Amino acid sequence: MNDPFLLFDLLLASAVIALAVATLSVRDLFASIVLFVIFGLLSALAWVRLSAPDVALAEAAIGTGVTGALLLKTLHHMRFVTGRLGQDAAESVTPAQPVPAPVIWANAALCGLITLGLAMAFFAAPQAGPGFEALVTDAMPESGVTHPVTAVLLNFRSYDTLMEVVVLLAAVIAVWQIERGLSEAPAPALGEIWHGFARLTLPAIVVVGTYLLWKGSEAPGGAFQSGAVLAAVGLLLLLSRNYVPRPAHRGLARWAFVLGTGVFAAIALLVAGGGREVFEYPAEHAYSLILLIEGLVTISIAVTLAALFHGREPVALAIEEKRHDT
Amino acid sequence: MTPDLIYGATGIAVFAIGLIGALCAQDRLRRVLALKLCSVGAGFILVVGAWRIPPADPDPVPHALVITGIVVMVSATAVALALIRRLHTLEAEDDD
Amino acid sequence: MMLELVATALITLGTVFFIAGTVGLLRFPDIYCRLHALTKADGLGLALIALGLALMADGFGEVFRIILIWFFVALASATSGHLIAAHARRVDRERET
Amino acid sequence: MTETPFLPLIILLTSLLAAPVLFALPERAARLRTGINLGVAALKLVLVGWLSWKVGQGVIYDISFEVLPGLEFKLQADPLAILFVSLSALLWLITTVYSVGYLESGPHRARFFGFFSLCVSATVGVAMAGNLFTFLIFYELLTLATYPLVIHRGTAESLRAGRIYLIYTLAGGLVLLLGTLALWVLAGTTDFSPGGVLEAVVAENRLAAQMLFVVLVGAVGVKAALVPLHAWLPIAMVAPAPVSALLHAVAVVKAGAFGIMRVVYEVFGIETAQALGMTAPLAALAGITIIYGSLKAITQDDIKKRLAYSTVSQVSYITLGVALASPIAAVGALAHLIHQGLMKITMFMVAGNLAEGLGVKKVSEMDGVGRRMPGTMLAFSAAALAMIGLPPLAGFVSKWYLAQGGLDAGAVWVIALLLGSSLLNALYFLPMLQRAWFRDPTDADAPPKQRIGWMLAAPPITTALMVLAVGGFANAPFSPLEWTRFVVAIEYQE
Amino acid sequence: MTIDPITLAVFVPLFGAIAAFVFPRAAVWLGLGAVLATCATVLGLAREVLAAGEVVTPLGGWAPPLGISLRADGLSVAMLGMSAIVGLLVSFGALDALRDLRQRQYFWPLWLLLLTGMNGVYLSTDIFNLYVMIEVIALAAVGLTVLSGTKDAVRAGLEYMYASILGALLFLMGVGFVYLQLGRLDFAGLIAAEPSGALSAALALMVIGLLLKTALFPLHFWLPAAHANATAPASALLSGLVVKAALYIFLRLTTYMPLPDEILVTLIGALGAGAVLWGGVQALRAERLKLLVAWSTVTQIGLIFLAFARAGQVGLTESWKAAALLILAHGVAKSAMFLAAGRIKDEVGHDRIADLDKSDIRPTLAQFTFALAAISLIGLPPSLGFIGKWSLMEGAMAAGYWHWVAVTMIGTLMSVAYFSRVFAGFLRFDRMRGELAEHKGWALADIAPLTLAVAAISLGLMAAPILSFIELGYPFGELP
Repeated sequence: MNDPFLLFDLLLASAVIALAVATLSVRDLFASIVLFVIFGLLSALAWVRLSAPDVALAEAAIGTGVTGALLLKTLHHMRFVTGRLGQDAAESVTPAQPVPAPVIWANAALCGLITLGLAMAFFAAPQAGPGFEALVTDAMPESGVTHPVTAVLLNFRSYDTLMEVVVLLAAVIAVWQIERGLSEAPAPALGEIWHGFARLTLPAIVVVGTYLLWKGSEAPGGAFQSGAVLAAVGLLLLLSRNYVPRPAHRGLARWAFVLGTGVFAAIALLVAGGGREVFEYPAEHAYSLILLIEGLVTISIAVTLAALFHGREPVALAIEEKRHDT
Repeated sequence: MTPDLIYGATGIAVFAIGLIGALCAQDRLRRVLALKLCSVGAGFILVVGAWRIPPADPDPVPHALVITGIVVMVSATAVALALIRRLHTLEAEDDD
Repeated sequence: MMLELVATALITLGTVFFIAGTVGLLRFPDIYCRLHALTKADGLGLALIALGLALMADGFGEVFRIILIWFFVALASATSGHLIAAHARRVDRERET
Repeated sequence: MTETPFLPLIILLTSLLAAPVLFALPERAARLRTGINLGVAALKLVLVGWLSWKVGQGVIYDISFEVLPGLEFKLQADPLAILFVSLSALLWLITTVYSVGYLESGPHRARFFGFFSLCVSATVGVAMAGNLFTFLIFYELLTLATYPLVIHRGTAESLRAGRIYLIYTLAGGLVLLLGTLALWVLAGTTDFSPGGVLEAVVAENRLAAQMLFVVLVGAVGVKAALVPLHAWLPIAMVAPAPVSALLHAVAVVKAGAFGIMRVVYEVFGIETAQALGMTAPLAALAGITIIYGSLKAITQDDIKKRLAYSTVSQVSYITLGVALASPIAAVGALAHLIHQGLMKITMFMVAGNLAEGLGVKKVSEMDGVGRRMPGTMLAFSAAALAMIGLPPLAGFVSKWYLAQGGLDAGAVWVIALLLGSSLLNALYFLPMLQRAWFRDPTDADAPPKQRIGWMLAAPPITTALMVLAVGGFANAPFSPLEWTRFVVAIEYQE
Repeated sequence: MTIDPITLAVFVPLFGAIAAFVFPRAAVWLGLGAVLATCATVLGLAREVLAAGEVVTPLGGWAPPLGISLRADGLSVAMLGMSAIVGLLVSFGALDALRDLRQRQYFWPLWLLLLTGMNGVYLSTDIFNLYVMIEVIALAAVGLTVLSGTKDAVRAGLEYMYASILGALLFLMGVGFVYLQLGRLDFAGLIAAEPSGALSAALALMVIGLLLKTALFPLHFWLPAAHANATAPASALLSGLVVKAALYIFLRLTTYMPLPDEILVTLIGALGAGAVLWGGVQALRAERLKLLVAWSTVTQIGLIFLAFARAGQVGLTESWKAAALLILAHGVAKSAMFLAAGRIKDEVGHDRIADLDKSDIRPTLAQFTFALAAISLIGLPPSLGFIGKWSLMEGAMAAGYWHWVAVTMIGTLMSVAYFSRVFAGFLRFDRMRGELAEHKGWALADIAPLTLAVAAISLGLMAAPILSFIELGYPFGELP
């Protein structure tokens, strides 16, 4: 096939692989993270090429954007903690026992074998074979939405999606649990320009997020992408210290975390009965129910992702200050 | 040659690179990155599987699955990173 | 036809600027020079590409969106350039003391 | 004909349910504990009496339920079981009295009596197991229940002994598990039935059957202290006296010997075992154990060690009687199960009394103890003489039947063995009697270390009287010997 | 509104978790209530399964392969029941063991999310759904692992997290290959599938991922530290229940996609043997009580895989029943043992095995409980562990695979050896520095582990009904 895009595909694929190697092999962790972010964006681009714009959006926003922010925050924290001890902050911050070279080679050989096996299996597998598309097409009219991915996420396989939100909930509970009483690395002073930028972009991000959510029922977008974009608002607020979490906000935060999951699950149960199964939305209300669920889930996702970025649970300032002193 | 084969191979390669990293990386943070690479590799395979020869629309179900996978992975990453931060602090306090 | 030619020319020019910026990023000696090359060249490259694309757009809506993209990307790159420079300066000062 | 099919279960449960209660009682509640102990022991004895009566009349008790498909937990009260159950129920009561006296002020009494109770339950279970699977369950329970008793003192020495005990018996148990499994896989059943269940297997795969015999007898042989699997027994004598009495006379060693009976008579069947050519080597092994144990006993100065080696020797009489494959020898073997129990428990209780009352723990310290503790030493003397085989005492009766059985089976060497063994018995018991009665106490004026209460003094005397009785009235109805003949008639399918 | 117990089994703990998280002050009571309600739900489901053999609910009314359906059969209800009942008792144990208020507040939501995930696994019929469920389990489990907040716990938790993520991603990659080959992800699709290269690759990926999650030697490296350093109730849940979820998926997968080669079955058996021996050696060397117990988990997992391999490919159906018995036995006994070990540590103040006998405080009932649990883990009659080992060795013997019998026996002897180290510490009294302290030897908190331990022992006598229950709905592949 002489698809002119094939060259582009090959270039992109090589770039993705090269970036993956580079991410793991550069010495400086910061560079590593930056390379990873580029890697993620290029992967998203590749997925656009494979006609998966929803996935690309999600990967760019969550898999790369939020993850990158989390990684940078962690790196900052580690350097702060190590730097406080008067060590050279620029060096690798984790005390590492060197892995013996034979082990590395053995692992590499193992992975090589696995790769070979997987590649063989992959090329032997049926290509572009039939999947769910016929089933999805048949079921679309009853789904309540017109965008197939959204229909899958919030109707056909809404159980998976509920559990996915549960994973997020578990993550935020676990993070709060893990970071009990952990002191925070002071955020860098970002200056006036940053604040101006934040002020200017915040409303725009909110609009974009809402638009994505709204659009999700008929076009690429939806709760997760929108949640990630809205989470960016939280990130900006947190970074610019426009919003500082207080202990008093804990209760509200808890409610916000569980809002999406709770309502999603409750609706799933409430629609059951009268011959309908759990999760079986009555066709006439399907659209509004899905929109309601998506809206609330978006809020939860946004708040949860922002909370994951912030890390520790807001605690009383007195304790915090005491910890800083010691 | 079609894009799905190219990107399928890419996915497998990325997965393998991540796997090596996850097994060999010395740095805690880098191991998280390696695992993240694995997840992108797996995402590639599913997206490639969903791809259909152009006039046809791709299968939406794997797309939904990958989105789920991405969200799950960010959750796991967040927890792993929180653990790293905590552990690092504990070790630093210990050295004091 | 004419429009298309102009658009292609603009996009190509934009790409050239981008490449130049990237070469600068890779070749220049210190962080400030690199930033200089990157922000300047990329800002221009972006504008040219956006303009080219806008010429080829289907309707006003799309043009509007391209303008928005240009606006926000330019804003973000300017801000981040500033932040990086500020950070670099701070680190340099710390190193001197 | 079944009347109260649950009677065996009730007998089992009396002591099994008493155990948790005893565990839970606070240390201080000594009176209550003693009451429960004695009450349950007496109740059990009564129930066992009732059971024997019923079984004597031909009632069959058999209760079972499935544990795995086809594999049953099964209790049955056949005459052979009754023999062992009666022995343990009777001696349990006596040992309980003795233990109460012995441990009056010691620590951890709740734990001790709890495990004591469990131990007796396990023995009863071993006796009434209706198949090898059930036997295995109680056999292991016996190990677990006796371990804490062996290490009751909690010293380094007792823990070391306990570890050795545990290794030997659990390894034996594991081998028994292996054998049981193999039996199950080969024969499709583990039931005990006179005549055995392996005829078909033997015809098909003789070697497998022979190996199975070795494995099973080897496994129970650990507890029966067959040479070379006996090493744990002398070491385990660090246990408190009542525990030693229990180990040697009622529970552990006897469970092993009883297991050999079950395996030879009811898993293989005596004829099959003979046909496999396995009985003769077993008899030879028993003979070696008899002589070896006696020889070792002579060289021991520690009283309990000497008694322990004596047990090694004496218990093998039972094995010998089984292995000779003659009904008459079998009578001797079964009777010895009872007789040896009575004799050895007497001796261990006496040894305990000597240690408690006079601080005498070694043979060389026994000078003149007869005068200082006449009752106790009379009991000891009776048991020792019986052990040597002085007519008409208990030991004589069993040896007589064994010898006759030997002749019956055409194994003349058995006579020589028995004579030699009796001589050796005399060689290690008579010096003890001689020291006790005919030498002056080395420190005659020394006051007794501690007064021996009736709870310590009465039990050995009681059992000694029984030793006299079972010998003297051997042919009376319901004597052990009579019952033995009843059992042998069944096992030999006459 | 009538809702089947099968969906409630997932939703009840989920709502419990939400409630316990939102109302931290009432977390204990909400949590306990939710676990109790889950027990009731499982009971209801068990009744339905008893009546019908299997219960299937297509969620959302969409039948597989498009939708996801929940399915319960005897085996899954047995696993649900084990989780619910063990979980209930561990919850009671947690009332006392978690003294710190903050620990309490986080324990309940995490534990209930864990239960949600496990119940979801046991009812799932879709491999992607299984992936999401194991991630729910992983995150909640890691949260529980580091509940104590000590450095060792956090380090172990991080190691656990890496292993968990990697295992899940391998599984996800496998899901991808299944989709490539079949275009569907439900169990029915797997059953109907013809063997192919992509499916073999998928099976390999998923199996490796699951073995990593269930910690089969040599992929067990993360387990001992994680289980040894968690707080006692968390350890009990992790060791008793969590590793079983991955095992269960392995069971289902190998039933629906039989391992293509006898050699693979033998290989898995060999890994099991390695686990039994290596875990045994490590348990013999362990210096701390909880570490010893954690290594014993490694050996027990190995034993379960030995049971899987005991009769080769031919006997797989029957072998799985033996393995299932061992899974249940270990779940009950190990949770009892970890709770008891935690009690001992709490009372004595440390859990160094060598110094247990120096303590003048003897928590007798906890020690007794520990011993009872050990009896089941060693495999002494009449415990459920014994019945499991019996089945294992029976099958191996019948198939003539004596090497598996030998390994099992060696493993049993080793377990006697390492547990008797602990018993010696309990029962030795001549190394104490002073008099035995006035200590009543028991506490209300001992009741939960004791109940579990007694159950572990006495369930052995109920093995026949248990077996006939788990065979309901033909989970082991004999289609009606």
